Parts: sequence; structure tokens; C-alpha cells
Amino acid sequence: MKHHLILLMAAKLMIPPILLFALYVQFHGDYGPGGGFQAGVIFASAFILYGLVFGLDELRRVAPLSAVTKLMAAGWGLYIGVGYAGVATGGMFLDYGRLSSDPIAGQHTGIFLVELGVGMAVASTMLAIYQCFAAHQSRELTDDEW
Amino acid sequence: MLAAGVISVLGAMVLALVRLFLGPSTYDRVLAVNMFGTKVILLIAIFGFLTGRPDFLDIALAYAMINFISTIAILKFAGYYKITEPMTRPPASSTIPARRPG
Amino acid sequence: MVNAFTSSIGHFNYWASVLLMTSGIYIVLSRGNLIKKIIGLNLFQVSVFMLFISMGKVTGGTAPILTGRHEIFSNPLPHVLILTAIVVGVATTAIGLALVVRIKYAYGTIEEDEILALDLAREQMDARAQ
Amino acid sequence: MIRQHLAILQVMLPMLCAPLCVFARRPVIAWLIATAATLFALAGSFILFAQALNAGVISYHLGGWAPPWGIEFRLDAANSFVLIIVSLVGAVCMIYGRDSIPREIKSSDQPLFYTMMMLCFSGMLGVTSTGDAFNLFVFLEIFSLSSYVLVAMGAGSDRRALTAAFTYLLLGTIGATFFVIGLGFIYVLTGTLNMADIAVRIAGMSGSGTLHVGFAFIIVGIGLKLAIFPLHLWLPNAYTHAPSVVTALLAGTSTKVALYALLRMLYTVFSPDLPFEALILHYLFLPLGLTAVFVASIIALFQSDVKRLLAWSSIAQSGYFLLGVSFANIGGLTATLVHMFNHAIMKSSLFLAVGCVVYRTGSCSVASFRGLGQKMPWTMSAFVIGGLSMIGVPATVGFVSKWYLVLAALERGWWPVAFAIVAGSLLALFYFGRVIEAAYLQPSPENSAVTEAPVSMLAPLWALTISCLALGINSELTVSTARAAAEALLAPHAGLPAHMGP
Amino acid sequence: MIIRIQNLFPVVMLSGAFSLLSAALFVSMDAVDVAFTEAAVGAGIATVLYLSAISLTGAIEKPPSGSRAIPLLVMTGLAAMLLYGTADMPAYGDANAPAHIHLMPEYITGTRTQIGIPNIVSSILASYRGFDTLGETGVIFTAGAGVLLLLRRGRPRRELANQGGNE
Repeated sequence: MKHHLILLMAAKLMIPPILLFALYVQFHGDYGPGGGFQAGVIFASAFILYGLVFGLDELRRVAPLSAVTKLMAAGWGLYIGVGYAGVATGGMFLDYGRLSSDPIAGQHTGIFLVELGVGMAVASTMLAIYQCFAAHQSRELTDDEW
Repeated sequence: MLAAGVISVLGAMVLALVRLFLGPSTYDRVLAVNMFGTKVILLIAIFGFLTGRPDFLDIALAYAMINFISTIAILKFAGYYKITEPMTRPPASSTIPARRPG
Repeated sequence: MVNAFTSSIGHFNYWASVLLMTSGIYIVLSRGNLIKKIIGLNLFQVSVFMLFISMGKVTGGTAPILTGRHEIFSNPLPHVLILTAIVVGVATTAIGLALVVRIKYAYGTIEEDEILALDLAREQMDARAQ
Repeated sequence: MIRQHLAILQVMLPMLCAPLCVFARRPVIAWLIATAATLFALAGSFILFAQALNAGVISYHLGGWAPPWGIEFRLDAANSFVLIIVSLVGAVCMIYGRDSIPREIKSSDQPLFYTMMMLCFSGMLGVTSTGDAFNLFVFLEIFSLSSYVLVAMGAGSDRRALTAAFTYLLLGTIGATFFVIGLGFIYVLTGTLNMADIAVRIAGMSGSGTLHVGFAFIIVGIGLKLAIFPLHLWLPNAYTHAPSVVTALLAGTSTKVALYALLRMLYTVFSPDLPFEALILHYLFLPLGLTAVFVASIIALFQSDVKRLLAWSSIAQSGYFLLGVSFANIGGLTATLVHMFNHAIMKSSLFLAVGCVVYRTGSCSVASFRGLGQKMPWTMSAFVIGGLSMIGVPATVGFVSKWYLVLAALERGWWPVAFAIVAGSLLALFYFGRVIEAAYLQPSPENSAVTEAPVSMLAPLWALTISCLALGINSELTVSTARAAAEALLAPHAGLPAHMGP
Repeated sequence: MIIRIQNLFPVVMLSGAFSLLSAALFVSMDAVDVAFTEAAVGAGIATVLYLSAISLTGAIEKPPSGSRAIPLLVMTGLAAMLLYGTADMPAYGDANAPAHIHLMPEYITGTRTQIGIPNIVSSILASYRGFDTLGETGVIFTAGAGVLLLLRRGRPRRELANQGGNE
């Protein structure tokens, strides 16, 4: 006998659209409101919803903390890496103009990569923070602590 | 027409806030917060049309999702006192403790 | 009189955010509960964001996304700064709450005066031990 | 190519090492990465200083955008001088940390701990290098957030580290937010965030309330980070309970970076006319500085914990900085900068020496110093030299800074202030005397088996101690560097591109 | 209201609502990107974080003790200063404020010609002031690593056992 069957089903139905929406915000950020940071938060909140409904153990199975930590470092590393790519292609640090033959296309590539790095870092950081807090829930609150 | 919509939504928001402040029980407040969130979404949608930039519906969409998630978080917290338990199990106590005046 | 009225409209947003800012600071200074302090800090920061965004608004302007149909845009630079500041705010909140949780473990309370009393008792114990 | 990009690599290499340390499987590898990065930064800062002296100003345009639109790194003699201080103390602390950190931090936490150290270090370098006011705030936050966590890492041995970190977080965030508010006011007036551009555009206006309030908020915000006298509440606890390496790093660098930011704001952004002529700020700084020196020194007299004693002494020293600034002449500024460098060396070496004592005895109360003169001769002699230097005994760097402060006071004709500086040193004699007396004249507790600290900790400690003596005897080097830095600070419009000129 | 309530649970809900409201305000002031972020962070992530922190530490706040004079004094001083400062500011929405005429036109045309994406906020964020955003990501990374350092290991038994004495 499952409790909250409706909620479980609703959450299951909601999570894929949220992830899809996060990707839309990520890649449509150049044209409308949005960008890496917002997309990262929405992406993470989909996982947080999953964790809320199905429990922390299940969330850990899907997104283990060690992997999340590495992703966090990788996201920021990607941003810095794009910066170094600017130096390597003969421009200044974070200069995207030479990432492609045409400066404007280069800017597009640079902004795309940078936003991707931000999105990765933010999503994984939020998830890591949530997992850290959730992992500590070991004590029962009594009624009069309310 | 749209302006009238904005005004009525604002009125509804004020009413929701009143319930939020007074709300004797937690349920009242949760409902009020959720309704307040819904009204904000509506407000943004109408406002987008009012200023001629309907492409901002994106934001309203995002709000709807966030509002859903935070309401679930609040409710889960109210029912279980903690956020790790999977919701496939029954809550720790089946009733939300009565609000004390505060 | 009329002049004062228009200028008060012109600065209303600033005043509102100043009010919020001061109440945020008031919470931080006057409340003993550490989580409440962090909430106050958050309120303070959000009101600063409002101040900034008010500075960026241009009458008749629209959101700074090029469409080809609009010519006047609000100033996007404060928006950029505030995006960064929001991120900084949430980072501070996260670390602050993590510290609060650790303090709760270590002291068993998150009320400032109780923590101070515990620390004082310990210092007196140390002094006696020497 | 590296020379051309050195200004940015100096900051970004340590910053890249932060995520790299996360991937390190063993703490030693993380330590190696971190130490290599600090040594690179040290070498880089010396080269940059030489370049800045030659070229006047090094301007690095990030992203290839010209300054008022893009962010620039703007290095002159003043910031590259501060860069040297930061990277020197950072490198010494990292080498020292090889044996000290495993004692205080669990091995599974160490890679992340080194990540934090790197973030803190590169954040400080960034604050120092940047020429953009908002970018300064961003780096200030990286450095502050990581230092809150680093201070809290002392919780392994004492839970009070947590409350110390929390207070630090509250006040630090309020300070940073004040800085942002001030920045917003200035932005409304000028429409720019580039420091040099702000300076040019502010120069013409005066008497605007927005300008004054913006200025006040910026100064108070930085003052909270700098722990100038009434805003120092977070500092003693934070320094006392943090791990030894962290304390040495923060004591040696963080207040120096904040001081640099203050000087940059006072002299470059609000070219000296506004702070010192329109608002006569020196009449505020002078009493604050004097109170800081005396009150903090007297509180230090009554401390039973050596780290806390040194922390109060740091607050007293920030009073000396303020005094130097309040003289509002080039002599005072030079004295402040000389003292900044010297204080970084002395205070770090003192905290490192205390770290050695903690390493062996596990405590840093004055009582636990009893008899250490015989048991740990090298550590304690380094401590004594550091202490003498803080007092201002001739042939140490402390004497040099006091000397120039007194000279600057006399240059202004402020006899009582000069006298007060000497009296403040006398107080330092008393509080250091207590510790030294315990170490050399009191017998050690009987069953103590304390031995000398390992060489890997003594070597960096003595490197600082020797430079403390060498630069005290031959003061020409620091003083001439500091004078160049002071001149750079007082020449705000040097080296501006044509479209930004006044 | 947020100041007064001593039970923290409604306070958290209220601050979530406040955050949504301020996000709506941001939309009305044309700051759509900021509104997006504020809603996602303030109403979503921050609420969840506060709730989990409260469920760890208890939700009842002790009634405030001590004098209110000093906070009130600081508060009035601050308010007076800020009002004095804002009094000289250009009026809300003034298109001729220095902030809107100094660098802004170049950013707007530059976004068209040099970068070629419609969202000016994105172009400033990621390209003109890309280094700030690098730092911002660094701040987030710092927070993540910091929380990991502070909370990664489970509940520390030792701290409980000797209540934080020196070892």
C-alpha cells in the first residue's frame, strides 16, 4: 500500500519536463531570459524534487556525491579552461574572438562553452549542498519544538 | 482589460497575504503561500502581455515549477519533520501539530 | 509642494528598499537565533538588489533583449551585477546554514546567549584548571 | 608569452589549482599542487613588480575588451608590492603546512582543505590585481567565503571555531554588502565601475550627498574586513580558533589586502581631495587609530591564550596603519606601506612559531609555554625575535616601521602622536614580555616530553625570521619599494588610455 | 512580520513569498534575468535549504532578550544615511542619468555588432564582464566545497562526546 500515490506519479511525470525546461533555459539563454546559472538551479531542483519524493538513498543512487563533487570542479575548470584557450589562441585571457575563424562566431562558441561550465558547476553544487544537508537528518523533532 | 486583470490579481495577492499572516494553522499558510505563488505567475504572464513582451512566459513557467517544488518541500517538512524519508512511507505523525499563537 | 510630491514618487523605490534594508540589519543585530540572523542577512541583501534594479530602470524602456521592435532598453549592467550578487548571496546562505548546523551539533543550541554562556563557563573551567 | 600574460596567470594558475586539488586522490598530491602554485605566484609577483617599476602601469584587458567596458587588471608599483607580500606569506605557509596541516585536519578532508587554501590565496591575489571595483567585490567574496570555512575547520580541536566563523561570516557579509551599496551609489553617479574611470569622472563633482554616502559605505565595508577599531569584533575569535596555518595566512595577508583596498579607494578612486580635504577624514582616523593602539594593547595584556594575545596585537597594529593614513602625507603613506610589509612578516612568523608550539604541546595558553626556551630552542628564539620586532627594537623590521611612523608624525608636527606611538610599543613590550618570561624563566611542567618541531616547519619559520632581521638591518630595500608604491598610489591618473583621460 | 514571529517555519514560508514578490517586482522593472534567478534561488533553493537546516536545529526561537536600543540606533543611523544618499540620486527611471549615458549605448550597439546575440544581459555577463562571471562561478564552487567540508562526514560523535574540549 503506497502512500501519496498521486504525488509520486505527479513527481514522476514532472521531472522529465523540468529537466527539459532546464536544458531549454540553458541553450536559449542567448535569445531570451535565462542562462547557465538559472538552468543549473532548475536542473538541480529537478533532482531535489526526486530526492524529496523518493528519499535520499534513491537520490544518491542516481547522483552519487563523489561524482557530483567532481562535476562541480569540472564545471568551473571548464570556464577557466575557456579562459586559457583565449591565451592559447593568441588573444587575451577569456578572449573568445579567436575560438573560431569569424570573431562573432567565436563569441558564440565562447559564450556557449562558458554558460555550459556555469550550468554544470551550479547544478552540481546545488545538488551537493542539498545532499549534505539532507544526509544529516537523523534526529526526530518533537512536537513542542514546533 | 489586461489592466483590470492585473488589479484583480493584485487584490487576490493581498488577500492571500492576509491569510498568510493570520493563518491559524499551518495548512492555511501553506495554501496561502502556494496561492500567492500562483498569483505571482499570473501577474507575470499578464504583465508580459501588457508590456508587449509575451516571450517572458518562460519565467512564469519556471516560477510554476519552483513553486511546485517548494510547496512539496514545505508539505513534506510539515508531515515528516525531515526531508530524507522517501514519501513511499507514511508520515511520522498523521496530524500537523496545532499552531500556537505567535 | 508639488515638487516635493514628484520627487517623492521619483525616489519611492529607493525608500522602500532602504526600509527593507534597515529591517534586515535590525533582525541581524537584535535576534539571538542564528537562523533568524541569516534570514535577516538575506533580507538585507535582497533589498540591496532592489535598490540596484531600481537604478537600472529607464522609463519607457523594456527588458534588455534585442528584438528589432524596441529601441529603448533598461540599463542591463545593474542586472548583471545583481545576478552575480544573488549568487554570492546564496553561497553565503549555504555556508552560513552549514555553520549553524555544525554549531547545533557542537553546542546543542543555536541561541546566541546560550552559546555565549556555554563558552564563558568553559573559559572559567580552563582558568581554574591552570 | 608568459611574460605578457603574467598579470593574469599569477591569479588564475592558483585558481585553476583549486578544482585540480578536488581530483587529487592523496593529500600529498594536493599539497604539491598547492605549493607549486604559490611558488609560481611568488616568482611571478617579483617579475611583475620589476615590470611595473619599469613600465609604470601594466594594464591587462580581460577578454580583449578595452577597459571601461571590459574588466582590466591594473598593476602598478602599489599592487605588485602587495602581491609580493601575499604570495610570500602564502608560499611560506604552504611549505609549513606539510607537517602542520595533517595534525589538525583529517586526511580525508585534506584535498578539499587545500582547495579552500588555494581559493583563499587566489582570491586575495585577485583583489589586489584587479582594476575594476565590482570585480574586486567578487574576489573579495571568494576570499572571504573560503576564509570563513577555513576558520571553521578549527572545530576539530575546539568548537568555538564554529561560532567564531559564524560571527566572521555575519560581519564579513554585512561589510561586503555595504561595499556593494556604496558601489551602487557611485555607479549611479558615474556610470562606470572601472576604478581609474571612476576617479576621472568623480574628480569634477563635489558636494553630492550620494557621493559622500557611497564613499562612507565603501570605507565602512572595507573597514569591517580590515578590522579597524570599532569594527574588529570578529577578529580575535577567528584568529584564535582557526588552524595554525590558516591563522598565519590570514594574519599575514587578509588585513593587508583589505588595507590595500582601503588605500586604493582613498587615494586612487576618491583622489585624496575628497577624503582628506572635503571630509577631513584624518581627524576621524587619528583618534580611531590611537584608541585602537591603546585599547587593543591593554586587552592583549590580559590574555591567557597566546594566539588571542597576538590577535589583539593585530588590532593594535591596524591602529598604526590608520595613524599612517591619517597623516595624509607621502611620509605617512610610505610608513603605512612599510609597516604593512613588515607586519606581514613579523605576525606570520609569530603565528607560525605558536603553530610549532601547538604542534608539540597541543595548546597555546601562556601556561603551556613554560620552560619551552630549553625544550624548543629554535622555535622560541624565532618567537623572541618576532616579539622584539613587534616591540620595535632596533635591528628588526619593527623598528624600521615605527621609525618611519614617528618621522611622518613629526613631519606633520604632531608631537603627542609620535609620543603615543612609542608608548604603544612599550605596551607591546609588556605583553610579549609575559610570554617570553614564561618560556625562559619558568620551569617546564615535570613530566613533559616536548621536543623541537620538525625541520619542515622550522625552515619556513626561520626563513621569515631571518628576513625579519635582514630587512631590519638593511631597511633600504623595503623603504624604497614602499616609497615607489606610495608614489604610485598618489598618481591616480598615470598611464590612462586617451579616451579615459581627465 | 518576519521579524516578529518566533516560530521559524512560517518565517521561512514568508521569506519564500517575499522572494517571489520581489521577483515579480524585478520583472516589472525590466530585469527579467534577475527575476528568473531570484525566483529560482530565493523561492526554490533557499527555502529547501532553510527547511532542512530547521529540521536539524529545531524551529522554535527564544524570545529576544537584551536591549533593543543599540540595534534601533544603528538602524536609524543607517536609514538616515541611506535616505540622505538617495535624496541626491537621479529620479527613478530618468533616462538621462549618468549611469545610462556613459557606457550603456556602447554595450547595446556592441552586443549587436560585436557579439551578435539578442540578450544584452547574457552578452555582458559572459563576454564583456566574463571575468566577473568566472569569479561568480568560483564563489559557487567555494560554497559547494565549503559545505562539503563542513557537513560531509555524518554527525560527528566526538564533538558530541566531549562537547568540544581540547584534545
